[in-house]
Amino acid sequence: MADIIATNETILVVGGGISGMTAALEAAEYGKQIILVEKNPSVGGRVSQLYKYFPKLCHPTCGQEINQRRIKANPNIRMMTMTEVTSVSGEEGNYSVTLTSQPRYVNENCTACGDCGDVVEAEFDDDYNYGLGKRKGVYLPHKMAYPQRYVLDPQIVGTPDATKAAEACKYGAIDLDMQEETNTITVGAIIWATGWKPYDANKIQPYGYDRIQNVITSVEFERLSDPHGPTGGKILRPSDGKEAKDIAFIQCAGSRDQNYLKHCSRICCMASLKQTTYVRERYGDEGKASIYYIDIRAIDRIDDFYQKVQADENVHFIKSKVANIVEDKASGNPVLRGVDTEGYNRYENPHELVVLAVGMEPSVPAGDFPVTVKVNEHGFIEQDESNGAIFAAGCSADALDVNRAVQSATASALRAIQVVNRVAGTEG
Amino acid sequence: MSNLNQAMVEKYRNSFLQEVQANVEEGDWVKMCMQCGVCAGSCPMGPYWEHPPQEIFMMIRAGKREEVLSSDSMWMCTSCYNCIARCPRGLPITHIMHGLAHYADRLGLAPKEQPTRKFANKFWDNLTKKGRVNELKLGLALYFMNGFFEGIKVALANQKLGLNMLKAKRMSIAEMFGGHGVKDSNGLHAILKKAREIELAKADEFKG
Amino acid sequence: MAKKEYSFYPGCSSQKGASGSNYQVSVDAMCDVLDIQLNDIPDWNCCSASIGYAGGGELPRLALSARNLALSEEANPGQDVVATCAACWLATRETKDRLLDNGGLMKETNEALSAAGLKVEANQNVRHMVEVLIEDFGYEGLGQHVKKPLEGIKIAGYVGCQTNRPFGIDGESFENPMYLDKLVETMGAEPITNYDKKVSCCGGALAFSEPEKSQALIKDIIESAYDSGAEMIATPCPVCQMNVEVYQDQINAKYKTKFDIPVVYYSQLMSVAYGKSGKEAGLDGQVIRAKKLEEIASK
Amino acid sequence: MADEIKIGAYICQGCGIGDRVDTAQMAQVAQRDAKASIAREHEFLCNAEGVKMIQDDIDNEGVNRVAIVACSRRAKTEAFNFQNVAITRGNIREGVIWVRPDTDEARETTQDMADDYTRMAVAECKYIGVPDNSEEAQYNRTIMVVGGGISGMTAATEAAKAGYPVHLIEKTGALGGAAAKSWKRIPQKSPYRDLEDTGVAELISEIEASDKITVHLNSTLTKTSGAPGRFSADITTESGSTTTENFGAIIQASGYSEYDANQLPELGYGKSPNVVTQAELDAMALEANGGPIKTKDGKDINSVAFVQCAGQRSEKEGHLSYCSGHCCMSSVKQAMYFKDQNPAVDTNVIYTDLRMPGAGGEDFYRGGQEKGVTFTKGSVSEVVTSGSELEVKFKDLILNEDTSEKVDLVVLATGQVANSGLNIDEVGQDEPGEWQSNPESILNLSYRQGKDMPQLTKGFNDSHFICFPYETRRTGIYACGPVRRPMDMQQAIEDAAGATMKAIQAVENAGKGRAAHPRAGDLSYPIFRREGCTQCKRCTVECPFGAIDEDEQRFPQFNEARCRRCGTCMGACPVRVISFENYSVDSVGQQLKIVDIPDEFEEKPRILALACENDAYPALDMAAMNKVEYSAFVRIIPIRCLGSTNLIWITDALNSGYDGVVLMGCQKGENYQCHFVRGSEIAHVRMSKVDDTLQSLSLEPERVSVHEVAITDIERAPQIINEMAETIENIGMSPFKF
Repeated sequence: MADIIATNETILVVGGGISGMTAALEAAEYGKQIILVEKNPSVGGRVSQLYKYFPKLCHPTCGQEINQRRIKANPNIRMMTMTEVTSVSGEEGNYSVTLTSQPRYVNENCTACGDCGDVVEAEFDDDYNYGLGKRKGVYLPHKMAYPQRYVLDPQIVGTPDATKAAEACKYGAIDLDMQEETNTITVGAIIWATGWKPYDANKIQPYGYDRIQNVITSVEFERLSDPHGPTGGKILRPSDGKEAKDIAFIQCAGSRDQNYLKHCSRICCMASLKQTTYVRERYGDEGKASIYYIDIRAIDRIDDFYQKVQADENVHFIKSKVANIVEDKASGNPVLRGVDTEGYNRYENPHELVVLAVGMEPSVPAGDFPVTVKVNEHGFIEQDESNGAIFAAGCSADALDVNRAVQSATASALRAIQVVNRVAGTEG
Repeated sequence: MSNLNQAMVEKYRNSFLQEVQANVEEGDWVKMCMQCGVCAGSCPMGPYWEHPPQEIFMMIRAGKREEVLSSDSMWMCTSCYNCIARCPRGLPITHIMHGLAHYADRLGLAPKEQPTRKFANKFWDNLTKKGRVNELKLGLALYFMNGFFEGIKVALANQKLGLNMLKAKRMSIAEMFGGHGVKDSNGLHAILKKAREIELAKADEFKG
Repeated sequence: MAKKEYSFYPGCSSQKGASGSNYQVSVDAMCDVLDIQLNDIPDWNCCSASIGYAGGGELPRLALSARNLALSEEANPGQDVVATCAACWLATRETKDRLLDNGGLMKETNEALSAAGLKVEANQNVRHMVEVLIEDFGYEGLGQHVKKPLEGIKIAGYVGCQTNRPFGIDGESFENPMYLDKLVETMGAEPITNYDKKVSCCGGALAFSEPEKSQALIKDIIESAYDSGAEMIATPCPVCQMNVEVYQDQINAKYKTKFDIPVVYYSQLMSVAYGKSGKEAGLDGQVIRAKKLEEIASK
Repeated sequence: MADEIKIGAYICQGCGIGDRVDTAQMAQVAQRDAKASIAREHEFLCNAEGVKMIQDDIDNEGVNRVAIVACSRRAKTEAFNFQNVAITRGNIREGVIWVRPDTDEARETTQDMADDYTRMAVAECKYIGVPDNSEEAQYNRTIMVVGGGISGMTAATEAAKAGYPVHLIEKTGALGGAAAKSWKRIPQKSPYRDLEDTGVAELISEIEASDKITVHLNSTLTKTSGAPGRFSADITTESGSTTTENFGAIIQASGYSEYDANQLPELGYGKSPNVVTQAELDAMALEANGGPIKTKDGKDINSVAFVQCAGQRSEKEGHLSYCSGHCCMSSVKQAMYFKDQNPAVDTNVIYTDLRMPGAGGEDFYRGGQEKGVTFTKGSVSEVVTSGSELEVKFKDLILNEDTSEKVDLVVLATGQVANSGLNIDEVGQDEPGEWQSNPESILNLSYRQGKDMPQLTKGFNDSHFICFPYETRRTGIYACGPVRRPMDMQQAIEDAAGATMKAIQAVENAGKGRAAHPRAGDLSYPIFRREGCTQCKRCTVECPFGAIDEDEQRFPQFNEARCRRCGTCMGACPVRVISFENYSVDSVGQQLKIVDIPDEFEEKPRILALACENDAYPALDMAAMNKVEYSAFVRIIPIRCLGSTNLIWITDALNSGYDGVVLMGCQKGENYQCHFVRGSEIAHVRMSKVDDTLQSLSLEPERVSVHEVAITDIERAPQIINEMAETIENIGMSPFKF
């Protein structure tokens, strides 16, 4: 790896999801030197796993393409994938940060021709598809993956597969001797944009995610609905591979609940409303969706999306936190039990598939944060003097939708620039 | 209307919520409900509730005092704790239901013929007499709680059950005469008397 | 392993000639094998279970359990309080917790107790016997004493409510606790793991006041056990045991079913597996005989 | 272009290209047909050695145009990154071998494809140069902030903190806006339970203390002209005195106006002084200054009902169809005004959906409940105002009954109405020479397309893009706060910081003549041959960013710093006098002309595909990665935006014997996906006129088709090409072969 040039006028961006990419790009296009680190083999984060965005129902890939091109065109950004921050010390305007990079076993010679992938046999759960599909032991995470460079799964290192892959590559791109690398750099400010993870649905015991096959999560549903996902966009239920046309969406699955996540994750209502349109898109009048909710939070001007979905007679709204789900052994249908609190109507509703709108759990290293940073009880980084020049962007700051996350990232870029401008003495 | 009830009505005029907060076990939690209904859906006796817990909480806020206190819904609670386990706001619903039932009973508003109300009271009387439950007497008392003839019917219906239990030595005629009990029953009664006094005094001094 | 001592709260149903007396018999047999010494809380009183609420207000009910705790602290200091009855355990543990997190209640309770010259600190752990078995011995430890594995018996572990909620056994979930299944397996029998009425309510005390409603619940519990292939039900709670066992005739009469499934305590399974006689295991206390257990016991 | 053009063509044999096509022939074609000075093959062009080979030619052979004939222009950009030379890419991997079967019968047509793409890459090279930034570029660090509310004040202080001078223009006599009229604000820090001071005082003193911020009170903008880096604004005070200041960028934080509650008589507004809006209650709270809040006639308040969504989220005439986002939180805040002062006051919030999102929201909701604020899910039908007592009639949605409650005060949660000035779709710009300031306008832009920012929806100056909330259709002018989107104070503060980021970025880029997103960094700009212009005004009208004005003689003025380099003006120009250094009518036209058109007896039709580089072209790349096959007869040229398509390309193609033309752009219309907003839309309109051309050539209309293609149309994009191939099979070859 070429030397990393960084000074206390450099800005470190931790996390290459839409927030991190945005923060890095805005600051770089302003003219600052940026180091962008991402722990996965490619940038893009959660949004690259979404089929569509609400409320426009446009494709995240579209914005990804633009952002990738902005990065390609910008010499100010040094991007490091498979890299994590392992320590931070120092203070505002002068931090010393240790970066640890995992071996990719594929060097810059890779042309992404795919010859290596063709020859290896070992397959693993495809985490890009939340384990709903398989991928090879040497792989490109997905079609839009950037950098467009293959990754060799450490699990095949030392197996014949690895040697086969190396032999298949005409360009000497596979380097099985790659080692973990650590670099210590100096930066003036840090933008923390490590995003979020879906709340572990196994913990929501009454909904039986761990026991009932046809109970899945909202993030899994995105992959199922995506024409480029593991099922080619067919909404097939796990138990029997049948098409699911009557689908229930359960809101606040892990959110607004002191037993799980205390906070409201903000995006889930809109996400489920959006997902009802997937059902209708695929099945037309045969597609039926039911949303079980406490409050529908379609906030500000996007409320009209809620109004549109409400007008759809195939989408039903039940004001109820579902009590529990049992499986109808014969049909494999999950049966939802609870009470519609609008006028007290008890229900026991079978559906072909249940989608849990799982909550947003911040990926901020709670408790063991590298330096003193104010992390609130929900695990989000709060703006605070004591944070020095460490600024949260996107879902490290709060449960945000993409639009607000990008906004937050843009703001954090400014705050970082204010610091390094002060360091550079260019604040005029 | 019982004097206590009269007093309470005057004291809390229009705020039933405050009355509940002051006088009902764990009543202070009622305001924290967010009407998700998970309790209503989780109750094994659900179908028999005229007003499920979450609705009762709403009725309390809406000031429906008579309807709530004279309802037999709370008496449906089997103390299975499903509601407590699932409530996203951590309301001790089981206890609130018990508390409401107890309060309604104390005010004399609970439905007279509610079987669980009767049984629960018998149970309490039975256990407090000697400090331990006398299952036989409790059982018989239970059969006859709806009057003599009704009682004979129930008793006959349960005759086989009784015999089974006797056979299995899990019911003893000895219980009829004396039976189990704590030695220091005076102490026990003193404790209960004192506890009751403190509780009433507390309810009294609460300024709504 | 050294003898383990606990401050024991037997509870009303365990008394001689009471509905759970056979439970107590089997517990004694089990403890004998495991070298557990149960020191009764002297002059313990009823916990008023959960049904005592109508007559007793909050404080009087807390005072009842507080009295037991006070007596235990006096007589068996430093020992964990152990109950075999779910209701006793729950009422006592709840009292302890509420006293500890509410200074006001603690004060008032002690004020009441002082009427009998007692004082409570609520400083002892309050545990269910099952917790003791799992946490202090562990499945492996419990397995070591098995002399007669309960081979070939399909058993549905009916956990019920109050040993499960709101506290439950550490590390187990409310919706699908596995400990009874693991115990059954440890004793060499075959657990019915997909038994989906595992934690459903049997109606508890309402079995007396609302028989129809409760028996409807009990019916489902037994039916689901049959459907999933069980030939016996095991439970950790005397109320569950009694409700599920003794009403089968009445349910059969009402629903035209042919239920005749024995309902036993985990402690009875263990006693038999540990080589105790049917009598020592309290099998003679069954209203519906647990023949398969008797056979093994008499081998 | 000082020195003469020297083109080097470099043909890669890697990734199977060498095995599938005859690269020697391609090299020959590059030199013989396309006149490349140098043509070299390499078995692995993107590795260090291959790159060095090219760099050596640049350094030693004077090569100043490089045609890389290898993989897609989207691949290996890090490797093929040469300074100060024009680079084009011939796409043989994704564009040819990955979409063609490896069979004998396919070999010839595959080779044809490769040869053509080689010719095209070299031809393009000939017509593009390395852009140099415009002389027009100016650097002015000063930021103008319009609006002195919380958003504007934040923007001003944030810009100052970054080192930029600021002029803050406020219409009224004092800073603070709506925030200054509030008693407290919704908590912004955990535990999100207790109310916080508005922070207005701190901001004002920070502004007063700053030597970088100049405040203009009682002032409005009477004229704003120029472009990023060289904006000029007339700032006029109430008294009429005007000063002119120059700016690099503008932040519009003109805020919101309260919805007019007089339109809600059914809710008792105007009928009783004790029915107030949230804003009015905050005024009452300010007056009470921490003491008990009294009714306007000085009576105690023992009970308050908060009516949510008053005149909002409703299609009723005169109501706001949207949700204003902050009102649920604000009502809880205001209920706390009472509860914190006297817990005995009953405060009930009547809502349909309680919207208190995020980490803070749910905590604040719980906090309200802990303080005794009650919540009723219900819809209010009427507020009866008989005598002093108010009766709120509503349907309790939980208890499912029509009911009512009597209260001393009713607070209506009415919505935010954006202060976005004129709607330029309705109010056109004055004709040049007749321009006049309009008091209704916020910015009074002298722009040809109108005086204010275009509105997205419901009067808000928001961006239409999810990924790009600060995308603006007026380069260098950024909206923030409630004028962009309904929001509360915390969001407004965050939003202001974001807008400030964009503003200082615009300043820096304008100074260097660099384009803003999405072609960030592009130094090219529209070059205009004045003598050829017919003053048809199409460019001024069609520019999606209102960049082009007209001078006194009605010639277009391009205002390069406002330009986004989409080329829509270039596509619009009937006389083709507009071009970019690195993109022109020729740079595309010469590519399609150099394609070898076999005579009709060879049975090898030719299809021209113009594909938007933002979505359609990547979609075709991904199709190639999936090895989706499509017709060997197509020749695909990536274009900046469908909007840049000049009709001449179509005419030339048809004239030179192409059998069909396929155009692929982004989704148009209300839910547009076009990154240049209206480029695709405009192109579709333009192409509707192509039928005349076809008729004049007496060609079938099916020979030209226009499509909206999303980047995810990985199967569909190739299908569109194949469909055109079938169409040609059905209707036959073009008669225009030579």
